[in-house]
Amino acid sequence: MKKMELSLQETKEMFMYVAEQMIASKELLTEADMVIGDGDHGIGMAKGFTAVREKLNGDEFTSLDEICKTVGFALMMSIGGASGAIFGTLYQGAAKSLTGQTTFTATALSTMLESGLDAVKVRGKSKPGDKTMVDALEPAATASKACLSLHLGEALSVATEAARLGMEKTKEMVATMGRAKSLGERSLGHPDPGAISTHLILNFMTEYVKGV
Amino acid sequence: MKKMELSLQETKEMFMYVAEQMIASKELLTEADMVIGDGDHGIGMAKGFTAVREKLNGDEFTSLDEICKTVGFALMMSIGGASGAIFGTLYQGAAKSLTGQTTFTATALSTMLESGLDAVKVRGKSKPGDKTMVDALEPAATASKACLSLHLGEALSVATEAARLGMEKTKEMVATMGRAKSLGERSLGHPDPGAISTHLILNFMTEYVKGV
Amino acid sequence: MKTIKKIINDPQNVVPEAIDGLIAASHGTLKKIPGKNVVVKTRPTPNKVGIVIGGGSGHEPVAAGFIGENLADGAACGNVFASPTPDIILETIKAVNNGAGVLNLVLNYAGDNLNFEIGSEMAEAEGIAVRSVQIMDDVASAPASRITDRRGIAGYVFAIKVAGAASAMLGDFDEIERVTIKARDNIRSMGVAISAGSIPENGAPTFELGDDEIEIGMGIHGEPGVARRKLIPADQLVTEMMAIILADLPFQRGDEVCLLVNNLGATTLMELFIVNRRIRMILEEKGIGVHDTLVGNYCTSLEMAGFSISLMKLDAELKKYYDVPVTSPALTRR
Amino acid sequence: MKTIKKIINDPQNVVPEAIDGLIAASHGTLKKIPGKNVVVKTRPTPNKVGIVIGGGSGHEPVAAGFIGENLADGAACGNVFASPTPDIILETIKAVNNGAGVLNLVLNYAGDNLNFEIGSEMAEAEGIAVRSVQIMDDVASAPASRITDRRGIAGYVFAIKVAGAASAMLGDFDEIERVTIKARDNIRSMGVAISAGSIPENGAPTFELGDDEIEIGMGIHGEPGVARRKLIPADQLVTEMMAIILADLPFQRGDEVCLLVNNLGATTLMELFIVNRRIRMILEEKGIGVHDTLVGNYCTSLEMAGFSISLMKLDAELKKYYDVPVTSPALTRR
Ligand SMILES: Nc1ncnc2c1ncn2[C@@H]1O[C@H](COP(=O)(O)OP(=O)(O)O)[C@@H](O)[C@H]1O
Ligand SMILES: Nc1ncnc2c1ncn2[C@@H]1O[C@H](COP(=O)(O)OP(=O)(O)O)[C@@H](O)[C@H]1O
Ligand SMILES: [Mg+2]
Ligand SMILES: [Mg+2]
Ligand SMILES: [Mg+2]
Ligand SMILES: [Mg+2]
Repeated sequence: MKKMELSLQETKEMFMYVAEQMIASKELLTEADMVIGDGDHGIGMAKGFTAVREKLNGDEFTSLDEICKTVGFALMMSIGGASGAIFGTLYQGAAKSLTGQTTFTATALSTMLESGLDAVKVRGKSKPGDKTMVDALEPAATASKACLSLHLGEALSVATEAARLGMEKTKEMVATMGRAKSLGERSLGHPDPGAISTHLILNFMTEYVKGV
Repeated sequence: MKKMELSLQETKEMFMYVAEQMIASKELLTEADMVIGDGDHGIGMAKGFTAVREKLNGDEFTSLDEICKTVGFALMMSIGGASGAIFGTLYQGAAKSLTGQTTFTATALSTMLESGLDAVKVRGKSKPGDKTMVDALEPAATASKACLSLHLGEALSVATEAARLGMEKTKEMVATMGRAKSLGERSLGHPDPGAISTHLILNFMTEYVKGV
Repeated sequence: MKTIKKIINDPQNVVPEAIDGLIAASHGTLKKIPGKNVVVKTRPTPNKVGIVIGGGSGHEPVAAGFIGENLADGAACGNVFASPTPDIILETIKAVNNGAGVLNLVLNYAGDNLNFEIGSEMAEAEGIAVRSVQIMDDVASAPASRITDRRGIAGYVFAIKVAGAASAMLGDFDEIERVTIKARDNIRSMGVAISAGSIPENGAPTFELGDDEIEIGMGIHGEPGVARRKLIPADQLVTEMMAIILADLPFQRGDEVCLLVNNLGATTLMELFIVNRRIRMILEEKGIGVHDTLVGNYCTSLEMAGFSISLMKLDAELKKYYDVPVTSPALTRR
Repeated sequence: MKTIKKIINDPQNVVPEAIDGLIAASHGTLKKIPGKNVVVKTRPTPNKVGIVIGGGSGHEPVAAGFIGENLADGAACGNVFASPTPDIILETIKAVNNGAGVLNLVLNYAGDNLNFEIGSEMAEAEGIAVRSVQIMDDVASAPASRITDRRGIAGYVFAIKVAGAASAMLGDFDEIERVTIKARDNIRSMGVAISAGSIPENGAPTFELGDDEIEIGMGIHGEPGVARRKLIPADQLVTEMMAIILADLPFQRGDEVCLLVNNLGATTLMELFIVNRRIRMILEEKGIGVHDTLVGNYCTSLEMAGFSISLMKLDAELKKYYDVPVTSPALTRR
């Protein structure tokens, strides 16, 4: 089923779907963070997206930026740890450039990823190659810019695949940011948990849009 | 080989032999105390008889009571725990009634067990049936009184067997003294560690005398 | 048998080495009697009845950690879980005696009783006035009808605090003994364990518990308690323990108590606070006031995981002594 | 995966319940901001720069246990091993601000830094002057050339003690910040672990170690250190750790230090004293004096077995602030 765009209501439903699926990914993310971090990334994301689900459910929205702000605020004020601040910042940054928009298109996706990425880089002082979620987010943002004329589902597919490749590449990186950095060389061979989450989020967005 | 009695030097050697064998029984006693006590009886006896060996080795003796006093003091000042006080008291009590004696006979054995038992009962406020070493010591002392005319080796055999039977009987008792008492019913079916030691000491004395 | 790892040198030397480390951490306030596992104050108080504490090691900071201002004057330290020998007790009594006599606070175990008795007799033979008070606060170890069979556990800390203050403020030995016995008679405790510690010289756990089991009434040497059960939520566990403790004295509406939530070793402070939360809910409900609370490692059982609850019922006199400020390695309280 | 037993209720509620228990044990000196995991003094000091501490829970008594007289004014408490969220930090800053501004002492982790930064920005937007000092004492976590990458561990306690006293005695925010940074820059720490703790919400150990292995340089969340090795005797282990710590600042002959031998959780006090004994032998040999020693549970990692050593080099100024008497649930010192 091909859809050019999502309505506000559908966008909200998409984030609800992402939230459900991220909560269900708790174990997978916990295990990834066990290997090269402190093992709490799964708990954190599950907690964060439980809050997202709650907040989205309880509210009516009149624009995309409101939805993004709500998602970002829910993540930021519920997770704690690096990922709360980083993923919260991602959506709050995205919100800034979507003010007043009411349909979620390939262009909106690109805007969202771009300005989310910028905000994350400022807040996290992180750059590509640091073995963080930025290594999945930046390729996704870049790829999305080439997809402005595609259907939203196609654009999401491309961005998701770019995020996956970026996430896979983090296996070859040595962590320099976050708790995994004290692992140094030992983090080699394992993907960054936040990068996995970034890919998963895009993947679940794609699943929702393709399934609509 | 039948021997009526031991010389002072042989008596000292007998206690040296007992000390060696008790040290070698550490594991067995530890395990017995694990089941119904706090698991330190083996450590304690090994420590005590190591001290006995050292003290006996370093000294010359002119009477049985000196040897007994030395053994008792070494046990008392090295073990700690109930058994240090109790087994120390056993030999110190024995010493009191052997003053000036220079040969270890069946009569001396009986005197030793009797007055050792008395001292232990006073110090420990324990009576037969409390599931302590008294339940092995008292039958041995009683039996030894009937053996005054026997060879020392024979008298020791009888006393050892009486101690063994007494020790076996402690399996059917519920502890009322010492740390095992808080076990209450749970101590049923297991012999008292101090009773095992009492039997072992007599058994090793017998082995030495029979082997001379 | 799995050997439990320890950060030690020769397992035979853990006690004297630990004492050296405690002395070093005391910055001149405590000293060791050379060659003996005896710890005493560097600057004793003249003409004061000396308070001697002690027992087996492995319960750190009990005993030597409680030597200090308005607390104990000396500690006789045995090997791990083994009472000190009479010669160590004698040395402690002699070192602590300043002419006014010595009061021993003894945990009520066969070994401690016997060795303190012998050591005290030896001291008396040297002309020192010696008395002993047995601590028997563990309600799980025997019924109230056989109270003198009960074990001494973490409530010891309250007895030390009262006896230390009484000995500092009162001249009369009879009075000091009376107040100490009154404190002792008003303390009730109970412990539970979910995993064992191990004696360094043995290396093996002192007992085995199933992956989902808890021992209710566990003693501080791993002695079994009243029941072995499946682990239950903290609130339910505390409710059951408090029912037993409160009924025993009994503690009653309008009473005021001091409360100790004691770590048996490896339990997290987080868990102890969760336990304390529930204790306070129960005491509130029963109309029992809490004058002071101690939460932490006071009388441990090596690295056993578990905790004990101790309550001391106060009257005006006990409160006066309890409230005297103290300074020591293990307890500083203003 | 073997689940580690805990004495808790709902694993989701451990932090608020533990805070309730701490507050109850504080007998009116601490209070909680309703609905938030924020602990503050009941009676704040007017016109004083507020000291905010905090971070993930599971390190009890860090952080909230160090709120008290001449120590911290408030603590922002995250979930276990997770930094507090910006709203919690904001609430803490607001509660602690008495008009003179707030100094945050932040353990140097990505999560804590980010969340404290966001929370502080939110407070600044409300007109409160906020500054932060990052604690980065763990020499095992990065080379000296990347000192700002280092983790904060138990040396935090020394920083809190100095900052608390400085904020009580000095009026000028710049000066308080300068003294705190000076303390921070003079602290070096390192830890080792022989077994793991477990996060209540997970139930599983945070890492696995062989039956005879030790992790040298282990962080307080189970982050790997510099090497995993076979367990060695305590004296040898301490010698190796001290060589790394002393070389780092470097500490030199004639220096005077404060010393913290910190329990990571399940290690016996006996072992810590054995460790302290060896530390003092080494410092004596090197001609480094020890002004004060803390031994015990100060900054734990749930029920991890292991310990850390922290040294703070003193000058006359730091000593003055360190020596200010303090009272708090976790540390009372005269
Ligand atoms: N400075 C940063 N910039 C971007 N992402 C970061 C940064 N620090 C951490 N992250 C991301 O956060 C993830 C860790 O999240 P999580 O485990 O939930 O938090 P914590 O590290 O506090 O335990 C990392 O895998 C990484 O992708
Ligand atoms: N009052 C007593 N009278 C006689 N024997 C006793 C008494 N108390 C303890 N014992 C003996 O001591 C033994 C325990 O010794 P041990 O394990 O070395 O000491 P502890 O009980 O202090 O750990 C018991 O098995 C018992 O035989
Ligand atoms: Mg993590
Ligand atoms: Mg025993
Ligand atoms: Mg014992
Ligand atoms: Mg974390």
